[in-house]
Amino acid sequence: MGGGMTVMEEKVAIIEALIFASETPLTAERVMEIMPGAEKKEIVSLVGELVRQYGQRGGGICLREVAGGFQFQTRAELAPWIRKLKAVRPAMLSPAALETLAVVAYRQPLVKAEIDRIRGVDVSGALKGLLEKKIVRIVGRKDVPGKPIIYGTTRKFLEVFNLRDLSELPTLRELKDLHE
Amino acid sequence: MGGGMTVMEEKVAIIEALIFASETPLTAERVMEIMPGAEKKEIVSLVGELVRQYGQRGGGICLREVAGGFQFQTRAELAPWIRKLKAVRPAMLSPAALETLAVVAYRQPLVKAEIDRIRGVDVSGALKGLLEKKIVRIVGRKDVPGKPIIYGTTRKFLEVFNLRDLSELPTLRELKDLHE
Amino acid sequence: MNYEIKLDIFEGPLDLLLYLIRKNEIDICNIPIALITEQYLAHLGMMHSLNLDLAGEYLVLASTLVHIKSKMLLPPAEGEDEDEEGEDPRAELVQQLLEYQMFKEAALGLEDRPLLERDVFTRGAPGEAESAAEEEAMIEVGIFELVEAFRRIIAGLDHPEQLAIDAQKLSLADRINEIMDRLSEEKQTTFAELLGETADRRRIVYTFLAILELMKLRMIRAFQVGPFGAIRLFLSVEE
Repeated sequence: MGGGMTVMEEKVAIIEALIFASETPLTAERVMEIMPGAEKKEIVSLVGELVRQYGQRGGGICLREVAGGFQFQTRAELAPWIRKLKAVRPAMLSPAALETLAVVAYRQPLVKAEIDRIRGVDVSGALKGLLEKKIVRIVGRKDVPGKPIIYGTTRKFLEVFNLRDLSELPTLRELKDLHE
Repeated sequence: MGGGMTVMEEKVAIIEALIFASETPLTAERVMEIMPGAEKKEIVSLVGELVRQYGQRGGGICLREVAGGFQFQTRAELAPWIRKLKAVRPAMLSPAALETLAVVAYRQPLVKAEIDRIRGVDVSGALKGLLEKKIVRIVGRKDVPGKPIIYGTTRKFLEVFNLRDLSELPTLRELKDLHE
Repeated sequence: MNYEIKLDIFEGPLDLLLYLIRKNEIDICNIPIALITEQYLAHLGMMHSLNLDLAGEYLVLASTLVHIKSKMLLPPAEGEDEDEEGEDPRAELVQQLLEYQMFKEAALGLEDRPLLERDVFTRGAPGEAESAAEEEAMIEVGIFELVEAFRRIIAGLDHPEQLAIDAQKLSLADRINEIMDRLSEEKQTTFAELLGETADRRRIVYTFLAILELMKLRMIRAFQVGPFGAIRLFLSVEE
């Protein structure tokens, strides 16, 4: 097979692609199922060669034996950079946050009790997250006993969803038209 | 940096790891946010070197420019093996969905009535499927009576169809016969 | 007859028409309209007899074809100038067909690309050395997901009709947000100030409705000094 930049043997390329695309660590047994004719001994030796290549190369990724199979991973020493990559993901919302946001967006201005009622759960957590992300804000307070807080969306909400104003939000009727 | 098995420069290793770990194609801008001090020109040239290395190596994975960023992918010729691994039939778009998508991709931004007109059928169902798959999105509303919704393609469209950007779409066959 | 198998794979009336043109090896710019109309209607009849759902668009095109055919049979009307005489009744349909054909080809072009999850695959496993998967599942959202989420919620409610959205309500929310912004900054304002320089009729109406809504919600209070005095607005509850 030879190291370095020499063109790789097709069998090795297939194994490399399989390991890369597999959602779980890829075992030699699984490779045998996919590539009939390949013997376990041969597969193990080819994978070993790949592991050695990636190790020597000292790049950002390495091939490791995990849970009885093989998996590509970023090199452990580079973890701080990867954590930085994963840290802030703008405009990402959990389904619970999305539903809460939908209620606020379409029913604003409204109090938390109303969002709880519509969603059928206590939305405290989701609401807090949306306030922290500055997608939802406190619009004001209601002059009734308890002075409940009224919520609404922010300018950032419009930016995140690329809207000029709230009236650009699609209506349910328009959605229904798409359902036919 | 040098080719082959020589040990890689740390900066290139970090970029390689970031591209590998990123859930979506990684842009040079994102790398700059993560690695302050790195200049865009430098990043682009280092990534270019990586692309060249993977290309020369002829392994199972390659580094490609997609949706304005970089992404590792399995080599297209190895698809039959990966499909065997995944044991699922690829979720293909129906011809109706593909035609609708083609109209949106080339004529965007546009309203549904225009897609209906070009395809000669009501595209509600196909359009909704594309919206659900996040290949098409609502861009805004047209400032005409009725304020119809305007549609366009998403970043995911570029990812799914392996396009660097919209300008990489093949040009439409000339409409020379059309206007005399 | 051998077209049965083709029936359910037409993407619409234009697609059927293109098929007939190709099958007869006809120049798209010079369609023998009588022949094509006859074959088109035969297909429709067959689809009907097979109880296939005939979308309305197929019938619309059928009537267009019949109309073009009758127009072509008529001798040029008396006194028509040359321009009109030169007008081919098929021109519009031909243009539509060419445009559709172009996008049909573009669709095939898209399908030929190396498609994600069909031809090329990305990393399958979580790629970090130490899995950072402790966060809750995150999704990226667009407006469609937002309205779809809202639809899901209200579909499960007892009285969904109370929750129907209309564009009016949303325009109102815009104005309410603006008014509350202003009040939290300036503590008080007037109706005239809220309208600003623009005297857009819609803006006046929505501003007025927003004030009424805010008063109903007991979020603001309005005072007027004298019958034609300025309407002053205050927050009901100081923050």
